[in-house]
Amino acid sequence: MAASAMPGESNPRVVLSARGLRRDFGAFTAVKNVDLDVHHARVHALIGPNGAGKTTVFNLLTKFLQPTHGTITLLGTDITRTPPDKVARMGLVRSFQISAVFPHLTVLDNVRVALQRPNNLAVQFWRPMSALDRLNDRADELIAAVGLTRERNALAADLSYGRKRVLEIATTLALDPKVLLLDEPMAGMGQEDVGVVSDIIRTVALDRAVLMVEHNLSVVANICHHVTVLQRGEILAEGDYAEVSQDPRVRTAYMGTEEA
Amino acid sequence: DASDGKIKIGILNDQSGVYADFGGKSSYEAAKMAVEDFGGKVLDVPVEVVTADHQNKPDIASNIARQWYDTEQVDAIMELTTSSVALAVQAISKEKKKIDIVTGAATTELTGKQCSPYGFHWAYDTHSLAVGTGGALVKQGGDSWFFLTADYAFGYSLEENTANFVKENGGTVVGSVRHPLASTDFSSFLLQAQSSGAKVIGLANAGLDTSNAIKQASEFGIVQGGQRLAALLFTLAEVHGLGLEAAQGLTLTEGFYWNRDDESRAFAKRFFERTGKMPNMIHTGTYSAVLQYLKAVQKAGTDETEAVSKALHEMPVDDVFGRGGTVAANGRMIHDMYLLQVKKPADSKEPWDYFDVLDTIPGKDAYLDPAKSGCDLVK
Amino acid sequence: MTTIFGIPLAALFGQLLIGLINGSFYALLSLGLAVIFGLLRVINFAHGAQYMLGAFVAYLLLQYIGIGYWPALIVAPLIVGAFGALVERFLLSRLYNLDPLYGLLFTFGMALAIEGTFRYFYGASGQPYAPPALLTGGTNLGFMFLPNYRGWVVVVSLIVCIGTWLLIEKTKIGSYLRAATENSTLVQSFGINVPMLLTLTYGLGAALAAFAGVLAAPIYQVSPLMGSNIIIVVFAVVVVGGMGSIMGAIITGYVLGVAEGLTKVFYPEASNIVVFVIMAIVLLLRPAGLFGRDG
Amino acid sequence: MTHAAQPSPVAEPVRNTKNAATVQIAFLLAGTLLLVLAPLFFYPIFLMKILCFALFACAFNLLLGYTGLLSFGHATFFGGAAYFTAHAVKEWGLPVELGILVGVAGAAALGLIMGFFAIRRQGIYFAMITLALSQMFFFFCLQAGFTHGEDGIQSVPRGDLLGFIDLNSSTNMYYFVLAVFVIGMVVIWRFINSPFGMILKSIRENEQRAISLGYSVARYKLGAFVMSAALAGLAGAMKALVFQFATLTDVAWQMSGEVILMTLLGGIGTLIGPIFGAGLVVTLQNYLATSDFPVTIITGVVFMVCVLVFRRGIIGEFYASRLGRRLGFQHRR
Amino acid sequence: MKPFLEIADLHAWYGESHVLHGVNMTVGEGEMVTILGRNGVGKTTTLRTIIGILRERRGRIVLGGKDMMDVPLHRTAHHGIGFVPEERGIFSTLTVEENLMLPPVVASGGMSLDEIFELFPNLHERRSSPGTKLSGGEQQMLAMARILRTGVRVLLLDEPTEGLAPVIVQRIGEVLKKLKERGMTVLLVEQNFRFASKIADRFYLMDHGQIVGTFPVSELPDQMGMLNKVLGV
Ligand SMILES: Nc1ncnc2c1ncn2[C@@H]1O[C@H](COP(=O)(O)OP(=O)(O)OP(=O)(O)O)[C@@H](O)[C@H]1O
Ligand SMILES: Nc1ncnc2c1ncn2[C@@H]1O[C@H](COP(=O)(O)OP(=O)(O)OP(=O)(O)O)[C@@H](O)[C@H]1O
Ligand SMILES: [Mg+2]
Ligand SMILES: [Mg+2]
Repeated sequence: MAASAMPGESNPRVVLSARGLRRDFGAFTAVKNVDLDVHHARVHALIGPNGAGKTTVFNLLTKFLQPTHGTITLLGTDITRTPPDKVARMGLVRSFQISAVFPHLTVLDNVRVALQRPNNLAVQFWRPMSALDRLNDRADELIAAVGLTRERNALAADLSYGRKRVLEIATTLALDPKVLLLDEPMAGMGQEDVGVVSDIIRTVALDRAVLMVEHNLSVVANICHHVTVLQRGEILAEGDYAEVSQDPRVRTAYMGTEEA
Repeated sequence: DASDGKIKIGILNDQSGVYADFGGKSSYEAAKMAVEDFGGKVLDVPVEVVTADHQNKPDIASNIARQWYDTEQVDAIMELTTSSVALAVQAISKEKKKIDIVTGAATTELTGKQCSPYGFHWAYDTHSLAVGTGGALVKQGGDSWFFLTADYAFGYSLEENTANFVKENGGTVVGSVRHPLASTDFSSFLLQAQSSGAKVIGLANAGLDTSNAIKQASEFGIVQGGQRLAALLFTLAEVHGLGLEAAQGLTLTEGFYWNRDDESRAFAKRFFERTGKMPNMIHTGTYSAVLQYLKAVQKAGTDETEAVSKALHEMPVDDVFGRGGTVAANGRMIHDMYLLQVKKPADSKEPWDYFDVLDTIPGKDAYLDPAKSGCDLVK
Repeated sequence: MTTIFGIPLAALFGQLLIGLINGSFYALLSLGLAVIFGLLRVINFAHGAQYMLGAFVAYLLLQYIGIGYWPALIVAPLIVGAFGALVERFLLSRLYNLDPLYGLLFTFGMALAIEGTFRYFYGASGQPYAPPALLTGGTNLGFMFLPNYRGWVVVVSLIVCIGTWLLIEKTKIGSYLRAATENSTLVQSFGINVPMLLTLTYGLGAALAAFAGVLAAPIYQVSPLMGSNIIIVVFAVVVVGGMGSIMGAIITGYVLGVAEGLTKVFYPEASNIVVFVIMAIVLLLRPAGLFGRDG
Repeated sequence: MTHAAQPSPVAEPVRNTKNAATVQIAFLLAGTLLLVLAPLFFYPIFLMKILCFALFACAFNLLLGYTGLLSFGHATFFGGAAYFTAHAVKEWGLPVELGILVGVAGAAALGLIMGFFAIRRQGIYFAMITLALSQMFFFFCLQAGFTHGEDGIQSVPRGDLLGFIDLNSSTNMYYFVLAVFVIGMVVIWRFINSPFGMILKSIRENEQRAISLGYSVARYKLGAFVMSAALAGLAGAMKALVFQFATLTDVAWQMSGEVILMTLLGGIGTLIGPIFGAGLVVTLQNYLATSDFPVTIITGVVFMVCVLVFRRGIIGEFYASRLGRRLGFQHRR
Repeated sequence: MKPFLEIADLHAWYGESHVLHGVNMTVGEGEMVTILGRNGVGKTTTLRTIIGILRERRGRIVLGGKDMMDVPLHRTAHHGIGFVPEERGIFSTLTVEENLMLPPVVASGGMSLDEIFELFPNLHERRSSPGTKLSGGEQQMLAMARILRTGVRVLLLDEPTEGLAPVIVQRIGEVLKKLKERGMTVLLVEQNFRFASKIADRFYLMDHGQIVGTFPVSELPDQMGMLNKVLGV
């Protein structure tokens, strides 16, 4: 497989791409004819009205759902028929719209679970738990990066909603994914965390591709390089935020009169 | 004389499971009756009866058996319903040099390959049931058979034994169907049996399976249609549960029938007063086994196993159960069996008056020749 | 004579009919199980015991108060249903916010205790119960002799199955119940008395089992063991149908009854595992069961 | 960052790990000593039976307590291994060590097959599927020739261990069983406190998330299932040797129910709880056998009471009690 | 304005953890009040406690003069109070329409089905699909719509704009204003400050399970500095 692109490369590489993506649920078509290119070192936003098919596109890309038509390519490999765990191991990791942590594990363990796999510490049933201690430095780094150091030993269940989302991001980052798919990372988050997470995403994207669904338009305006607008399962507009937000179709379908 | 100042007999059987009606707690009463009838003492020491419920689990049974022998000075264990339990306990008794007398289990293995010099098989076995029902019924005109067989070793051996006697006596077997253990519905099998046109439908199964098959046979009008039902392992207790309405006309073999003669009636009456039911061959068999054991201790003048066992092998049996019985070298008690037929409700004169005795099968015909049993104690 | 695989066609019809009759029991029992599971998320291990209770209550009613089959068909399910409702109200309801496995374990214990009690007092070999005079005898259908009572069983169980299905899938009460399974507190916050509904549901499930029990009493020996013999097969039926799907449970009940009936002719040794074999195959192809929603 | 200055709503849990470790080691030593000396006071067969069931329950708990999968078919592995070992030792004349190995391997193979079907579903569905499959195995054992139907495989020779330790002596046999039991427990302990155990736990917590982190959830579950089956098989193989027979009782579904009762009674998800549960159930059964109480009723009622008021089990309740917490134990779940 | 919902010294617990430490607040009839606060301070818990889902509670809750502390959960709705939970609570085994029709009508004056479908056309389009097959935002609409049908007079809303497209957020804002005109009392928990500031009459500020301040919308400009510090808006 090709070596990962150097940061600062002038023409960013396409790392994840979809062609002619379609998904039917019975007679209802949730996604149709979607072409999408996600680039290295860029934050790419997927926006659109509720029910436009954003989450469905995510599910298709990560293979939690099988597309009815179309192909998906990750880092040059066709993954249209690959199971989801395999896709994750290839470097495409997602977060969920409804928060997903391991509630009865501590914050540290949440992150370590993610670190175990790339470090080949997952199947070893004959080694003591202390074998995991060598992951602690990296885990603490990640925990610090998202500002959860104080809660390091708390159970994830005891965290507030916003903190859980932050933890989820730390866990996702632990896999050192090449492509990160974030489904409404800011939803339900207090303003103070929105800033933090925006910063994290920006930093992360320096040497990764990020695709995110977000309804918080100020976030989209601030951190996304590229925006795709979806409506009724089809691409309505594409471009940078400034272009897209001026598009009258987008304004009626999605943004309303509200100013970002 | 008695080694520990006491003779202790253990009645180990199923008291809460499928075979609880077969023997159960009532057998414990039967054993106590035997002790009382003997006078409560032997060799001037008191006789005690203990009992336990093995829950049909061989491991519980063997645990109890070992504990009884090792720590509670039990001298002999009796009844032992269910073959797996009987075989397991007989092996332990052999190892510990103690006496066991099986009245509850049917397998001929007990006096065959797995026989023991101290093990006895008292009331009945699969062979005697087969001879009784299979052989005798052919003579009564039931010369073509169809078997409904429970699909496991016990069922096969009942069917095979019976079929042999049917053929030996000039009958034919026109077919058979194997049904899974614990089938609730037999109508499909009964229909197959019905259309076979056989004169006798042999039920080579046990317990609830047999009851359900009989009940459904009456529903489908099989007996009314002129066919005969023969249950290969069925006793008074189960007939009582089924009721005469459903069971009428059924043929079966037992080693005892309470309404046989005055002696048996007298015994049964006493038993009924204590337990609320009439005895079947298991209850009476256990009574007889205890009584004979005490007689043997008396005769040997000690409770030492070898001596008692020798006496048991030598002494003729003569009580309400085993009249004219003898004990063979493989431990098989050989006595007469009875071919019985369930009465019509109208013909039953009193409660528990259920059977007509069709035939008496002499012990020597009923039981397997010890020389052919495969037991290496028989020379 | 026309034959199929060596079996006369007429006999085959007979076997099909018998399969259908057995299927009626499976359908009735799995229906009650599916109702309880679908709405309370409780695997009712005591279902077999409640079926047995139905038959026993009918027997006891006849024995001690002289109440015969027809009234018993109503009275026994009412008694058992009321008993079920009490159990739900005071015991089972404490387990709802826990892992559903606790419901299964609780009812398992209850099944043991009920069965043990009856075995203790009535022994294992069972009690007689005669079919009602009106339905004794049978009809010669040409290809087989159909006992009238069996015909009645097929008809009445079909009616009850469909009635229950309509009640649950097509009425408002049904949608309350289905919603309450998912999030009982929220439904309560809408102003619906969910605890009461659940109590009634469990009562209904138990009553359905008891109804099947009364129907069975004249056919099968009324024995404490009759429930545990049939219940595991019924579980398999419900798994094949797709747990929680009520129509699925009914249809699968009949279909597997017939499948089992045919196996009894062609390969009788396998007749009591055929249901499990079908289950394994169905699970391989359709993990949620034939009619299951995923879950 | 601004939020760092804010007080966190979550207090750091107080843990006195050092104290806890000392206490636990003390308990462990005391327990081991007790087991070593036990045959002086108790009937060895009875003790061996408890050890076999304790290992069985712990193996079962490995699955239920640590992956959240309730199997209602574990009798298959326990009883199946008993048959395999009994057959191997009696009919093929294999030495005990190999006989046990045959039993364990057989149980693992059965586990692989049953797991393959059952793993696809969770919770109650899983329980029902395992129940149904084990019922199939029961009928297989009932009909297969080598099991001898109702009679069972009887008079299984114990032979010599390593060729020179005579296992017919119940003392030798006891220490052999004890050694196997301890090895089994160590394996279980290591298994759950390993990186693999950590993944199992996370799968139990949130399966979707574990998949999205790249774990093939089904394989991990299957791994745990086979492990549990193999250990249950080890217990069954030992039981066959202790009692010298293998019968249908051990493959019947009631046995699967019994092991659940033991685990529940002792404490689901506690390492040593099932040992106590097994001890209690076996003792109870033995006691009830000679009493007037009907066994099934008592068992059923114990089950109900346990689920209703005593859910954490003996050991779980102890851990959660004030004394237990003061001694530094923790109860999860 | 006379107080319609009065809460005094309200405490609540999740098991052993004490989450509300004496909440005091009043909401007048027809008033729209918003609770602001950082993540995890107890906003959701306050709503859950008022409606009675969380029953480990102590204090006083009076609704329209009636003491609600002893009213069982399934009776509260009949006193005219409705709740839209944060997690939406859409039922997967019910279709959209069944979800919508589920809560019994407790008083007249609720919206008709037509009105609702007009307001949320997505719902009309997907009316016969299972509830949880809707997108996140559609589910949020459904959760709101469902309560609007019942005719309750007090509405507790937990973050109703979470995950909604800006157009929909706007529409919900309009709906809420319309409801207010009809005399609906609303207690709103909201992270989207911009949205809340446009529709609320009054604000409560919450921290650590207590109310730490309140001010009417007219004082908003003066309070911005403080809010900025506490909430980072
Ligand atoms: N499994 C499914 N079965 C049937 N319909 C589905 C399924 N999943 C999604 N849909 C439908 O597909 C459409 C797109 O849903 P999706 O969740 O992708 O929307 P979304 O763009 O993420 O919206 P939101 O911003 O509200 O989260 C919706 O109308 C939804 O009802
Ligand atoms: N079910 C629960 N069990 C235990 N603690 C809980 C539970 N739900 C919430 N908590 C805790 O109670 C506190 C208050 O939570 P609550 O959900 O009310 O916060 P919130 O203000 O609504 O936060 P957010 O803005 O994130 O929704 C938090 O510390 C949270 O961790
Ligand atoms: Mg979405
Ligand atoms: Mg909240």
